[in-house]
Amino acid sequence: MSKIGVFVCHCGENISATVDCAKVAETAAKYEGVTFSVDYKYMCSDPGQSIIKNAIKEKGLTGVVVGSCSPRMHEPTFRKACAEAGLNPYMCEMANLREHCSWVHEKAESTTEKAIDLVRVLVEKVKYNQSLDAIKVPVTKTALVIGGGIAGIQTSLDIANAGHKVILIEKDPSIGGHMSQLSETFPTLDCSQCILTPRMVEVAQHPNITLYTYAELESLEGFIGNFKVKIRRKSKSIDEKLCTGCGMCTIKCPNKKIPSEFNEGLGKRTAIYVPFPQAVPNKPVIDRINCTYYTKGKCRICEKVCPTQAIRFDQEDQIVEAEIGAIVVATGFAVKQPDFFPEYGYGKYADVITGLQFERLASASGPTLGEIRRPSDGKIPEKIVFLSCAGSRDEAKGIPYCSKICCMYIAKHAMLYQHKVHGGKSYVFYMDIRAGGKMYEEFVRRAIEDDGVNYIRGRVSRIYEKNGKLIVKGADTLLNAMPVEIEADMVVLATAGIANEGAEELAQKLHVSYDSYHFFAEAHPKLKPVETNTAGIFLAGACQAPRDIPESVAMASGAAVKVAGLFSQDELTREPLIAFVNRQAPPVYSSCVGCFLCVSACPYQAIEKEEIKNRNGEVLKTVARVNPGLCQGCGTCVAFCRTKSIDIQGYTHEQVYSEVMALLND
Amino acid sequence: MTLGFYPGCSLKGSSREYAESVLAVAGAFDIFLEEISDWNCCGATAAHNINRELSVALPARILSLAEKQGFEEIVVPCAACFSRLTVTKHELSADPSLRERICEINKMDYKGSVRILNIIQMLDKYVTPSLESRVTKPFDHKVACYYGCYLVRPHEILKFDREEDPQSMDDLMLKIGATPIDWAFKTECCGAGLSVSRTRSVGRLSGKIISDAVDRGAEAMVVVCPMCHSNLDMRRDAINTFLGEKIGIPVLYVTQAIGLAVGIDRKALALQRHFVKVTI
Amino acid sequence: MEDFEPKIVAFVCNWCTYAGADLTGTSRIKYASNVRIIRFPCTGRIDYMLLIKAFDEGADGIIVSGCHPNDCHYTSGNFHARRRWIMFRALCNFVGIDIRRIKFSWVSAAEGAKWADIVNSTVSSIRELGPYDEYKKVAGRPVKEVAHG
Amino acid sequence: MDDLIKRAKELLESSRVKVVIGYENGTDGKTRALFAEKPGDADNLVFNSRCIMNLAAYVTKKEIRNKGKMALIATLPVMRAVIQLASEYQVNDDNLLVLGITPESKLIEFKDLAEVEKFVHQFQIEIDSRNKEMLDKIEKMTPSERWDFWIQELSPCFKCYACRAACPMCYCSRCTVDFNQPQWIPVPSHELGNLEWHIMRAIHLAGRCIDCDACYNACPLAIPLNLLTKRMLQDARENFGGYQPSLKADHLMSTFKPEDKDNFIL
Amino acid sequence: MNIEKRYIRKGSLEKLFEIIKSDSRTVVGPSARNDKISFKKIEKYSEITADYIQTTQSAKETAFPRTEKILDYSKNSDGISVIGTDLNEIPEIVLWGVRPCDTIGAGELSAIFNWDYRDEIYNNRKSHIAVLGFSCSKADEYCFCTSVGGNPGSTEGSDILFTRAGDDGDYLAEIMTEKGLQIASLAPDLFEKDGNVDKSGYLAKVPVKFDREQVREKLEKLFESGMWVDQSLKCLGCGACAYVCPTCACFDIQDEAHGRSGSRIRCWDSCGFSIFTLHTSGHNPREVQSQRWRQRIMHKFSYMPDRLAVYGCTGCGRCSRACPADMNILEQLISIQEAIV
Repeated sequence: MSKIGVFVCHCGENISATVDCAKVAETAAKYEGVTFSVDYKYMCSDPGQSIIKNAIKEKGLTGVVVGSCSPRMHEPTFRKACAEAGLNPYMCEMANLREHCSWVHEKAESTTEKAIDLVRVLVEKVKYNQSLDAIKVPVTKTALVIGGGIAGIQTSLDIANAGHKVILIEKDPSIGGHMSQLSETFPTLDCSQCILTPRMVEVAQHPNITLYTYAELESLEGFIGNFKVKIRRKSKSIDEKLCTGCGMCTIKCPNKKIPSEFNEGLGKRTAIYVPFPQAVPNKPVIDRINCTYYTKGKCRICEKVCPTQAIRFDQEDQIVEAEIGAIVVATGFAVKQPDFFPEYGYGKYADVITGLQFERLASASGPTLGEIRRPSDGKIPEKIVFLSCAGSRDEAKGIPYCSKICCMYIAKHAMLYQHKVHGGKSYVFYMDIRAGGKMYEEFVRRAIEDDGVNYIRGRVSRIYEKNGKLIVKGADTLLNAMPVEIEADMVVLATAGIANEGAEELAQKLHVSYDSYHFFAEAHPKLKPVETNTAGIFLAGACQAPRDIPESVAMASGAAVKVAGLFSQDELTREPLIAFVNRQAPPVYSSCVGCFLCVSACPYQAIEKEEIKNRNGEVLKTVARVNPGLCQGCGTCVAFCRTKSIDIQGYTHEQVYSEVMALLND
Repeated sequence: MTLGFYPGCSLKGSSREYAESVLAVAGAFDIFLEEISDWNCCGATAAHNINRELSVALPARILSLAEKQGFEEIVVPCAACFSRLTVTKHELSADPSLRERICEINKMDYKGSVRILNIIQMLDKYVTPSLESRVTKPFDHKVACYYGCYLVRPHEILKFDREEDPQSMDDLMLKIGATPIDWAFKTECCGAGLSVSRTRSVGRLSGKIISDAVDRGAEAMVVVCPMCHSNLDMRRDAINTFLGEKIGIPVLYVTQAIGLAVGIDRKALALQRHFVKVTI
Repeated sequence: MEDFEPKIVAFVCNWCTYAGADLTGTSRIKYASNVRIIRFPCTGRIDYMLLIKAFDEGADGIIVSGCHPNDCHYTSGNFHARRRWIMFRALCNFVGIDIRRIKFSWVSAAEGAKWADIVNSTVSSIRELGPYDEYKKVAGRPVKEVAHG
Repeated sequence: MDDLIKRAKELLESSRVKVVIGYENGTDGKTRALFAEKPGDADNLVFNSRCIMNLAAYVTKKEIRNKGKMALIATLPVMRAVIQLASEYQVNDDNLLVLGITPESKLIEFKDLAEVEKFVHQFQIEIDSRNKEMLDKIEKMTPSERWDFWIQELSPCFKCYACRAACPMCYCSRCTVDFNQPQWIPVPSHELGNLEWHIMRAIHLAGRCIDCDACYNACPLAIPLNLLTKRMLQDARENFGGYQPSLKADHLMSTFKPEDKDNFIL
Repeated sequence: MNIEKRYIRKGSLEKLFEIIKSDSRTVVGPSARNDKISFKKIEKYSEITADYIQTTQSAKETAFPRTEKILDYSKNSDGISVIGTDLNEIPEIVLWGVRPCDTIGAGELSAIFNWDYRDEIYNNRKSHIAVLGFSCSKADEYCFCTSVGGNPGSTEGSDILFTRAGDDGDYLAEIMTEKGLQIASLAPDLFEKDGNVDKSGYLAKVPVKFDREQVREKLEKLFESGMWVDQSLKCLGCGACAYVCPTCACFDIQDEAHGRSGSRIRCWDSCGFSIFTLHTSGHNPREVQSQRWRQRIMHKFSYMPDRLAVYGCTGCGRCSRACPADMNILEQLISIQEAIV
């Protein structure tokens, strides 16, 4: 038999002005199970709280109902008070007599009646409340960062500098990502590598960071604070300990005609290679697909020339296992290739290139050492055309979104071109110029006004080759759609930024959700931009949507703070208001029939299968189990379960049912 | 083997030579094309700009007739007709209520069972397999395959070939010994319906097509659409005026080119009907 | 029907509509006192059987309210809820339960005024419909014997 | 149906399956379930137009599952039920083999449930014209006419739960009506208890009911309770592009589309 | 009293009905609904169906409703007040058109409700019922009354039993009890003299299929038999058989509370349901269907005769007709009789 105390607050005049608080308390006193009922001017004040505490101690209350303001305001206050008096905090409920009653109704009988009803409802609910303890989960204070681009680098450094261990994995032979491919960066035109490479080195040398390049996530298990990951370290075919990075092998490798990924195919590399001079780590890998030894079975020149005998042809992939507390996904993005654009020749014109390729042409470390020369014949283009929104903002192409960075880098490209090719003519076809950002608009204006880049508002319908020129057919919508034809020497497509190939697969490995474009989905578009809806997994940079460098870095630091916050405690405590699947005596074990419809209903992948076995380990029944680490307590599964086998603490079937009953029956 | 045949207005009039060459080639490959009896206008090019129901009801009636007359497949050489019929089939299958309405209007029921073949699909399916073996006089010329718009658009509905850079006609030409040129005007606008109303525009639009083809060394244009043909052929004067030079490149229907290659008599292929003399 | 005061039960989610109703309070916007709010973590938790129960126990009208699409604190609880509502509402309508008495709404934490409107409009429309006697008759008590049904 | 008997015998002899679930002749021209465990038992197998019971209701019964791998003689509705059950992890290729019977009553072998699914997907679930008319008729009634109609139609129900027992989808070991803390559904068969039971049943079958009418055929009082689930089927069609049982676990009611109908929400 | 045999002309039945109604008695009789025949309150004679072998449900509801209130209660500051059922509210009912296998059932039901405790409500209801039985002129393959001590013309349990006499639709009326006389006295001129007709000629032929005594003896040795599993394999575990049975008397007690007041209700239950014997602990002594099926047979053919000296089966065959899985109880009983122990 429950002993419930009811505490009605006047909130000064706020409640008592329209509600007869004394009457509320008197009526409540008559209810079954209510052994103490009182009204007071300020329940949240110290004396008010001591009334509650004393009542708990003296009357041995088993439940408390405070009729005052919104629980969203003072629930923590009163639950704390109860706890201090030795009553489980979750035995305390609040009736919202202020925001939902006294403030919104005139002084009247009916208003007091409503207050009485609200109190009665909570009295009936609290009878079914259960003592709960906060959930404690241990935390492994090591973070896994997936992706070694600028976002991954930044987030790794921030976490490491906060004193926590970080494992950074990068699928390519070197970290650096797209940023390392860029020539200059807008809006300051400072050299990308100059600002990036120090960070790369810092990562390599940081005592708290373990760097695995040429490595990918194999599998993930567990939940926040307690992940278990397997990492596949692809074989580099060299012994990194012995290799000094002297480069002899790369010089001597006979196979020199492989298109360089780093140079976006504009330059060549060898089969054993370091992607670029400032690579970190600066040690080569053998690309087995193209290596003559692996394809034809003979060569081994690198082995012969290696002064430290570091070449290991028989090296195998290695699986590293690690315990991880949190994960930051920073896998970045990719760009559409020209072969995606039939109207621009399906990539058959060598001089129709992507923005990223232009970066390489403009980059001092690039194949042309920074001179703008067209790929086909190495001539310096006298006329160059830039196309923004190549794919982006184009329903028909299945990419309705804006790739965000193009307007800015196109302006930069045009500017760089004008700086490098004096007397050259540059044109930009655009839909809108989206230059939102500090010094961005000014930057674009500079391109137009100081550097004389011709901006044409309109789209390009077709590009074709004629007498060695690329005919760019478009329209100028500002001259009422007058057709424009430009005979260009080179065309740069600002092709859409898209999710990385394999993003979907990775998302599924991580159990994080992704949007229809396969970019990873943040937990809340406004309030949780770096969280995913899987607790303990965070996002940084362009894997979530196209982002420029400053945004990626900001996001990376944001994610790092989330991780550091998580790691700042040894155990994470969570509100125990989560779902659970009932257990019963054998032979039933649980009323759950294991249809697992709840699994697809759960927004958090928090529901897993649990096999109930007998002593001999034979499976008797497979039922649902809610992972307390992952469940966020929405209760979507509870209302959905046909057998009513899932219930949720704080809003159990009996609690909400009794509320409805009490609401309409005195 | 017998297929349904929907000629449409052009093939009965301005481009009789298309019809004749289609039938000639079909005949040469033992395909009997049986005209759908009591057929009507497909609605091109005006109807769909004026009245949606009408633009669907007209082709729907043709398809219903074909069903009723027991055709499983019908051949529609005119690209415009092909487009209208296929689009209609698509819309009817997508929208049951429209389908009911149209059946009421036409007082005919419509199952949507008939397969619609454009000329190239027909050739690919029934001619190509034995084509190479039948070539007696290889059509040894550089040709510019001009597809126009109706054959490939709207792509999401027609699902035929690559909309921006189609290949199917080029492949056919290779098979009869021709050399298709690589050019960028395969699907550029020829001026279409303006053929009658604004010949100067047609001259300009088709002119660019012709000149690019010629610049790239084409000896003949190959087309599948009566409208394209009349613009490139009948409107050659306007074109030449625009280009300011006299260009004599002939414009053949794909079936005429094939016909020549497999040795069908030129008369049967009605080559003499063209405005621009066909000398090759 | 002038003196008829409808009993309205509101099933709302904690994060949007409950907070929205709090805002109505802090903004001191007045509305009809016929409504009684029951708080849930999320619309996804609201069991359709509870709505039925509310009618059993004599409710004349029901409000179910939560976060706007894409605003759900739990990302998709409201989407799941909406799907169930669509079917439940269809079924109710099919068995002749007066679905004009069940109002569904999205009220965000910022829409204090909207909450007041929802309540007032619901109360006045239910007032016009009158007490839900049809249902009360079936839920009728005290129970009599049932034989030869 | 000799080939059916022959096949059943082979399966039992080769002990590829431990029990074949099919039909035998019953009382008064009815047919009923037969559980053939010995090759000899298979001689009593029959198949004809009177075999309307949905045998899938048996594959979730402990007593029968415990015998070992089952072979199920399955008409189209039964196959549909099997696919839905499979998607709910109640049966799988290890414990169930399907001996299909096509609408042309030809015996058809399936390698695995994936094949069964393929077969099932050739057919849409169509509500028969008689019931269609009935639905439309009810649709045309005013709400209170519908209310009276259903209170009347459900009043004979004495809650024997034959509908539940015969339904292949009602395999729950504890039905909500058997849940008494709290007592969601009134136990007695008075108007309210009956109404709530049938509402709950229909909702629980929404997006799962394969429209086999087993519930209706089982009802000793011939209550047209299948109209409720048929209506749910229609609504699924109108709102979510229709229902077709599928091995994929993304069920109609446990998933959603952001673009789901919103027009009824204020 | 000794039996009075009277003769009733075709068409007089309707008059009798009207007279009974005008005597402000409720008439409950067989009537068709959704092509099933069940007992219901009859307002017009035309509602009565004459052409049926057996009703889907038995007549037991008249005395033992599927749902009946036992008491109302309400809590208030000075304790709990209880209001029991007002027995005076129980109406006078004339049960029209009951088959002999059903009228006998009433006796077996009474045995249960008066075994260790006299059920006041049941007995009161029963005492207010006058039973007008109608003999069977037709039977089907489900019927086996003759195997369980009944017969198509049995007068047992009827206050008046009507039997077809003569081919032009006249009836022999055997007035068995005071209640019967009372009914007859409402319309003396309809009940003509000389009922000396041999009714056997007009009765259905129901061959004896088994001997219930033998079944009973067998059952004592069959408790552990495996046959229950085989027999019940088909059983889907619904309660149809129990609910249509004239002698099944199991019930559940439910409190329907609404705040401080509520009602206590008695409603039908069935031993076929898995939760029928489920304990709060989660333990279930009859865990599987075979045990429940065994219970059903044992109860009717072993426990009842042992404890109440009556059998729990009248051979009406309703359970077999209603069973969605076509579990034919007759077949099962025969196989029990033939079982080798």
